[in-house]
Amino acid sequence: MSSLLSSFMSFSRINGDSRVAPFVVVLLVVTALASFCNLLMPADSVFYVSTYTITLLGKYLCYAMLALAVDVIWGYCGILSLGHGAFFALGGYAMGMYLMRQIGDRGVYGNPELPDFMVFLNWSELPWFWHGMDQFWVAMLMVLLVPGLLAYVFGWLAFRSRVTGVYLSIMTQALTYALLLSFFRNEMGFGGNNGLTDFKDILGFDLQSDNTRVTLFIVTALMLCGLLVLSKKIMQTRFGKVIVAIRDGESRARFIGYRTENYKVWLFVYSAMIAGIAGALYVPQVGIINPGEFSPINSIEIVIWVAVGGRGTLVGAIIGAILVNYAKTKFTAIMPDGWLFALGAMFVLVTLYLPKGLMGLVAQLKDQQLKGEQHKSQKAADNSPNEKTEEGHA
Amino acid sequence: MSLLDTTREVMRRDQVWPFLQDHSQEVDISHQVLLYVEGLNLSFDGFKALNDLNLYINDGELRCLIGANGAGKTTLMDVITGKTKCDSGTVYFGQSLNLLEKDEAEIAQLGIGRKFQKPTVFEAHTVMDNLELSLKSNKSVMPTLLATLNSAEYDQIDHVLETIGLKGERMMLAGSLSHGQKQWLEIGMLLMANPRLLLVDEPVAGMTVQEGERTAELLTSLAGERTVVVVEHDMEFVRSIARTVTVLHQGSVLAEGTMDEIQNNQDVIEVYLGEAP
Amino acid sequence: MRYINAICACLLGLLISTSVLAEPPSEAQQPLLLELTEVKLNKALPVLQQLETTEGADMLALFKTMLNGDLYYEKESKRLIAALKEQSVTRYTDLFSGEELNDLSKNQVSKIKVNNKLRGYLGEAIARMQLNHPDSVVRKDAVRSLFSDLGANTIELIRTARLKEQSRSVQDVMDVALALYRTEHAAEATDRLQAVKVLEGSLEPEVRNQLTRLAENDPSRSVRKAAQTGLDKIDQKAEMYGFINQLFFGLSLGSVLLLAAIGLAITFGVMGVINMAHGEMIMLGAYTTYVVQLMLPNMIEYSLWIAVPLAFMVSGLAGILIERLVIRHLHGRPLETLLATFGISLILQQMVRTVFSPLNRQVATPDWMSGSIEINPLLSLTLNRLYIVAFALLVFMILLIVLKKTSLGLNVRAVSQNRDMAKAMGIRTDRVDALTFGLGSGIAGIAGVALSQLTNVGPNLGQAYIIDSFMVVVFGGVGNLWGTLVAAFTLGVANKFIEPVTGAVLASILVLVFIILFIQKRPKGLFPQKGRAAE
Amino acid sequence: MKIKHLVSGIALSMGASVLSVSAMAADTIKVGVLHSLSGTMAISETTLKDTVLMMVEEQNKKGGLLGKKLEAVVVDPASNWPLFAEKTRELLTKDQVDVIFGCWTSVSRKSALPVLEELNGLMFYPVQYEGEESSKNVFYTGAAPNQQAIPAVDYLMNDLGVKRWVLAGTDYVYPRTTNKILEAYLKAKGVAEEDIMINYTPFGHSDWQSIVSDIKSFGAEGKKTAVVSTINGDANVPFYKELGNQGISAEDIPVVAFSVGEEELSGLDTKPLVGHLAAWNYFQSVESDANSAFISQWKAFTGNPDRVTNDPMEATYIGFKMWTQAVEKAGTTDVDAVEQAMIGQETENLTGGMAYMNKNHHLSKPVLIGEIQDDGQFEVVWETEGVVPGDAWSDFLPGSKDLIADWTAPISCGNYNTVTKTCSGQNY
Repeated sequence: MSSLLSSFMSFSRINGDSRVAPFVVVLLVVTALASFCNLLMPADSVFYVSTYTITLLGKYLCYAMLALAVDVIWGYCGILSLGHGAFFALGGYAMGMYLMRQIGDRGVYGNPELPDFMVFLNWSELPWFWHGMDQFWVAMLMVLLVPGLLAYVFGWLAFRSRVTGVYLSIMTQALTYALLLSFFRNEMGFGGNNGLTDFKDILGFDLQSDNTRVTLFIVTALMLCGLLVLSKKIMQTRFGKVIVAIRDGESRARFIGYRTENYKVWLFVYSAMIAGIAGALYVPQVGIINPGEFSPINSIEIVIWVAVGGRGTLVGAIIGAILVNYAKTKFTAIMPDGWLFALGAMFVLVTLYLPKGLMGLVAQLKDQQLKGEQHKSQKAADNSPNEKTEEGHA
Repeated sequence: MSLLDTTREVMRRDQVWPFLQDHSQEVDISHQVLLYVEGLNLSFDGFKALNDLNLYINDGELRCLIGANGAGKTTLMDVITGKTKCDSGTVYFGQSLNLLEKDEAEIAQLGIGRKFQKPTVFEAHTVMDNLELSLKSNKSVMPTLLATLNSAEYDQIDHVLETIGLKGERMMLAGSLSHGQKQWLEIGMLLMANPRLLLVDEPVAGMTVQEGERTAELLTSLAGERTVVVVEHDMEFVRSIARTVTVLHQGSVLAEGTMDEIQNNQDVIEVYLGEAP
Repeated sequence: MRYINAICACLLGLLISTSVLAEPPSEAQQPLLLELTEVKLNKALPVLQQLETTEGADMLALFKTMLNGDLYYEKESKRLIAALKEQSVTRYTDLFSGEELNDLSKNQVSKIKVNNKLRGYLGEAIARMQLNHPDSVVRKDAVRSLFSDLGANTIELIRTARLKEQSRSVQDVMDVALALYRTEHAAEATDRLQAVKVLEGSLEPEVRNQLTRLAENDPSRSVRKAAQTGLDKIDQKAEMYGFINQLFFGLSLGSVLLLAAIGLAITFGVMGVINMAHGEMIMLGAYTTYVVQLMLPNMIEYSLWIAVPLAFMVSGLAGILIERLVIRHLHGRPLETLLATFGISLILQQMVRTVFSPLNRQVATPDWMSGSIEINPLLSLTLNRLYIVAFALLVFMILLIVLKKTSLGLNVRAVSQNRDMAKAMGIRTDRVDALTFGLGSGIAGIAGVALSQLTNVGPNLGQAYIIDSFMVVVFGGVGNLWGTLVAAFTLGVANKFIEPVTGAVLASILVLVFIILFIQKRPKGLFPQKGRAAE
Repeated sequence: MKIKHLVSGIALSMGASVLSVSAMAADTIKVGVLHSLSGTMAISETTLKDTVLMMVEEQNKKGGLLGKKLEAVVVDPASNWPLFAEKTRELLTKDQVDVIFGCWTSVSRKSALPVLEELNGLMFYPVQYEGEESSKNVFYTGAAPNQQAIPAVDYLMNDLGVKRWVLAGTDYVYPRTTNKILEAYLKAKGVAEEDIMINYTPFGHSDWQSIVSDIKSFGAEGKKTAVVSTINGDANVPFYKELGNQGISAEDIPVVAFSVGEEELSGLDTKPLVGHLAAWNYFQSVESDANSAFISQWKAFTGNPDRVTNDPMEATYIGFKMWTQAVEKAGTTDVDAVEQAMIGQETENLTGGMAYMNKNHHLSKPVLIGEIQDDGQFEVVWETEGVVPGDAWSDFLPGSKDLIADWTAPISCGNYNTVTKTCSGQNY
């Protein structure tokens, strides 16, 4: 682990990034501590961390990963996707199918082949798309491929025909809505409204045991760090610069010879895959995946996590996701009906007063101290608008 | 045709298979003419923006386009650079390359650079990055992902920074440059791609007199090795750089010639200079 | 029997006047009437049958009252009472003397229960009694409602009635009834053949069923053939009317979409604001209707007309408020208006939940809007749908006129085409924005009034329509009202023609996918705005 | 509880060094309430939350249980299915509740189930559902299909002489299963394939024109037709409205619904519904002392004279009563002891007669068919003689006809295959 840390540190030194490295360190330390306290502390010790907390943290990290996915596409490329819940859910379903097959003949009907919901809707044999899902690697492949492919097809269609801005957002929303409806259908063979649940074990490890849960939690944390660093690195390549260029002046980017649609498509695919991974890690930890995850509302909520944390700053997205969900957990416990008010207010206030989110706020506070020159420049950087209308010429 | 014949046909060695022919997009300027624009028509519901417009730009010349607002100057540039599709007509780059069937990116990679009326630079990027992005390089996704600046490219960037006089600001965010500086940066971005043909739209708009003069120098110095087409309202500026001037009016060419000829051209005086102070 | 509702409806008026029996019940009837008050629900049928047959007073009023569930009896005196419910108060009158019994209170009387069996029987009994009703329409319906079971005695009644029947149309249905009976019971093949000939051309479902039966298993070949030809004719007609029906369904669905989307077409299309709270504007309108009915319980019939302007104002003001407080500050950042307005929609939903409980609210349908007009037995158009189609088109027209003819419209179009120029020409763009947004929201409110007649009035009402609305606007082409119109009806009709094939779920999915693909093909929708302004 | 929230707050913000104050020795008996208080299901579930609170209050008035006071612990799963699992874990580990009353939808139950079995909790599930389940840790006090659907069909068949059947439902597991069972049942009764029409619609379907007109023409073919509706929640209002408008009255084509109760009716204009049917184990209109007492208690508790009662409330009531009895019998709140003590418990139905807890964790209850009246109440038109034992595994589904549930020794298995004599798929 320490070697891992140092490598991150060194990496961060190389490209002089201030935020990512410390964040990664904190995250990993917390993870290590939490797992340690859960496994090695006696249940009655003051330092004991309940498995409940572990799964909760695990869930947050999955959401954080999802937020990361949205930030990559929205914060850096200005593509506001209101359908990322779909990719998340698809990844989740792929994992869910694997876990379902793992149950084998331990289902209530003791049918070695078919999951329970198929038995009592008396299906005779496994639908084709369920075959092979009992192989872990196949499932993992699907976790990446299915969201990736969907993203590619959708993106290829949309970006090539230059569907942009609002239209794109609405289309992504329509996409996830259509998926929602179709996954509700029982004929689809994904358990309809009930979705997939009652999982037993993963790779032979019992999902109920603390060890497995902690391991999942750690894996999630590492995966998150990995993806965070990777995304950061990508954004520092020339590719990343082109992406930002597209955000700020797409037609300009075209006029200096970049096939912007290709760039967008691949970024979209990358982001969709991250979402898929997040979903796949989410399912075994919460123990159920069902069409609810496709609902457009969820997808919009993701966006607000990012907005709160500060778009275009990967770390911000993660922090936003964790904070908002933490708030949600607390809030719904204290005053259930209050939550929607709070969430709604958050939407409005953040968009009105924190266009750059918490990270932006921090940055601005930093500026206060700095001198005029940098101050001005920072300002300019701040108001580089994401939906800047393409330079018209009328 | 039987399968055998087909195979024979394919195997004939006196001709190369299509996929073997090299598609290098070399601009063929054997007739000294770089850009052919013929019979161009374009109308936005009713309003004829371009009306049977014909225009020939020789290789290496510096051409000024003038004309009242709505004369079709910018629209013409849009069509050439592939931003707008025209209703009818042909646009050829050199002898062989039909621009109408290409999109912005391709056209740009052919070596046609464009500068907009409003200076458009990537405000969130540093001056340096702006130039790096405009480098003439393989601009498809994968290579870009792996691309790094080699020393030669560094030198080129430095050189361009020199010419546009932004050496000091190389690490500044483009967004924080002054209007004039942005204009310059944009020109710099064009230069980075060392294009065959530059389409420059109102370069001196919002520049101080000195800046304007420097721009004029730059453009004239560019002409020769590159071909430059300038759209400008500022007659002073036009006079200072112009060799040949083309007057557009209501979407078609009204007159063409040296500045003096133009100034003595009756119709021009009516429709254009007539209005000018 | 399917027409009983209709009968009740048209009789409700008569009932009040004729709720007094002609003469007091005879000796034979008295004990039966008494028994009626004591007998258990499932034993009541024979009593009623006897009542119908025994000599004495005409029991029409009694049956009608009972059918409407207004028949009560006073607990001690056991005398029968007709209750007349007017929205809030219930008036009791003695069924026989007709005297007002205002001193009676709820707990002194108890209801004489009816269940479906009894309702069914009562309906027929009433129909039988109505064969000689002065109004020919009633007579006709009476006969038709008897089709479903033609017993010997019923046929007798009809036959006698037929003799003195004057009205042509009534005669026809009576003939059909008699013919139906003959095809069933006539011994002679020729006789049945005649009957079949009579039946031809009638579209009554009973006729169709009878013909099918004949065509399959009538002893006589000729009869079978005749029946078959008759059937074919009917089926042809049925096919055509089926198509018309589906078209109508499509149009009415389209009109709903139009209503839901048209407000958006303004806020989104003209102002370029993504108003995610649009659905909640609709919801506000619906709740306004609810409140209106709550305030004026005695004016349900007019409540909608009162609600329409009110809803327009409520939602309109809400819209203006939102514009002033939030959207104004997000100018030229459409995606952020999307987020902010989504937040607003959450707040509005929760507000409604806290103000009027999360439960759905009950919005009554005025009588003039319920039921359906029957063009023929195969084709009947439901009234509420008809009204809503008309209403949607009306709203659309008014909106067009507002945008085309009024100065506001002029300003709106000016601002939407070139904001800066408009500003330069001294148009107060901010004011125009507010008004435009108000207008759009107001229209949404009106839509809410209409929707309250079709679906739940609850906190989720808005959510159900927001995505569809966006689809319609985008599909139709932003900033183009006609586009919205065409899009709405296209989607509506398409949906309704796919549905029978694929089922409702798949239908909506297919439509969505279609739109997604279509937008890839034509990013600017069916009728894009051309020209430089659009770019 | 507060403290722990705050604590885990610190945990999250400054890392996971949680001072998890393990719940102190219980001087109260904790009753978990797991019903959505926000989101789409709040409409139905808040009522049940209040019911439990009311029962707890009453029990405490009586001096609590085993000499201890009852303490209700309410959490909000917010109609979000994964949250049900999370909150169940919270209740069982953090709050260490002794019993949970909760869940409405099947999916929420399925989501909570693994956690219950992992941590050996005890839950009472008060809503009618599709059956095909029996867990050691759950008691099902709502109706199984054979306690609602099948009697309803019998009634229509025998009393109304229905010959053609429309099975209309929302497309999710409860209607699917119920309709599968009914289809099998009807065919067993000799109903022909072409006399059964099955139709599924999405959640909250609002445009019923074509479907209703299909039903209309389906019903116009001479034979008496009825609709068996498993349409869920919001979709009902437009459905009935459309029926009314297309002139289909209850006399022509009666609709018997399994998800429309007093609560739902209170939200819509009952004019077009009068005469249509619903099958439940309880109606508010049933006259019995227990019921009238319950109703008045409820109205007092909610402080709203217009509040109605419904079947899931009775199920909660029965479940709670039985639990208290079982705890007293067992003399402890230990789950295993109580689970065994539950079996064979008897308690009074609100509709008169006794409810009996069977070995398969399902109740024996009477089944009532009611006709909707114009005042939003039901008029009982038919009821089973005696009680019907809830059937965990339907005999009409090929998958489950050999399965039984029996939680007493020697079998003590939720899905025991009587043919292979095996017990498959247990989580422990």
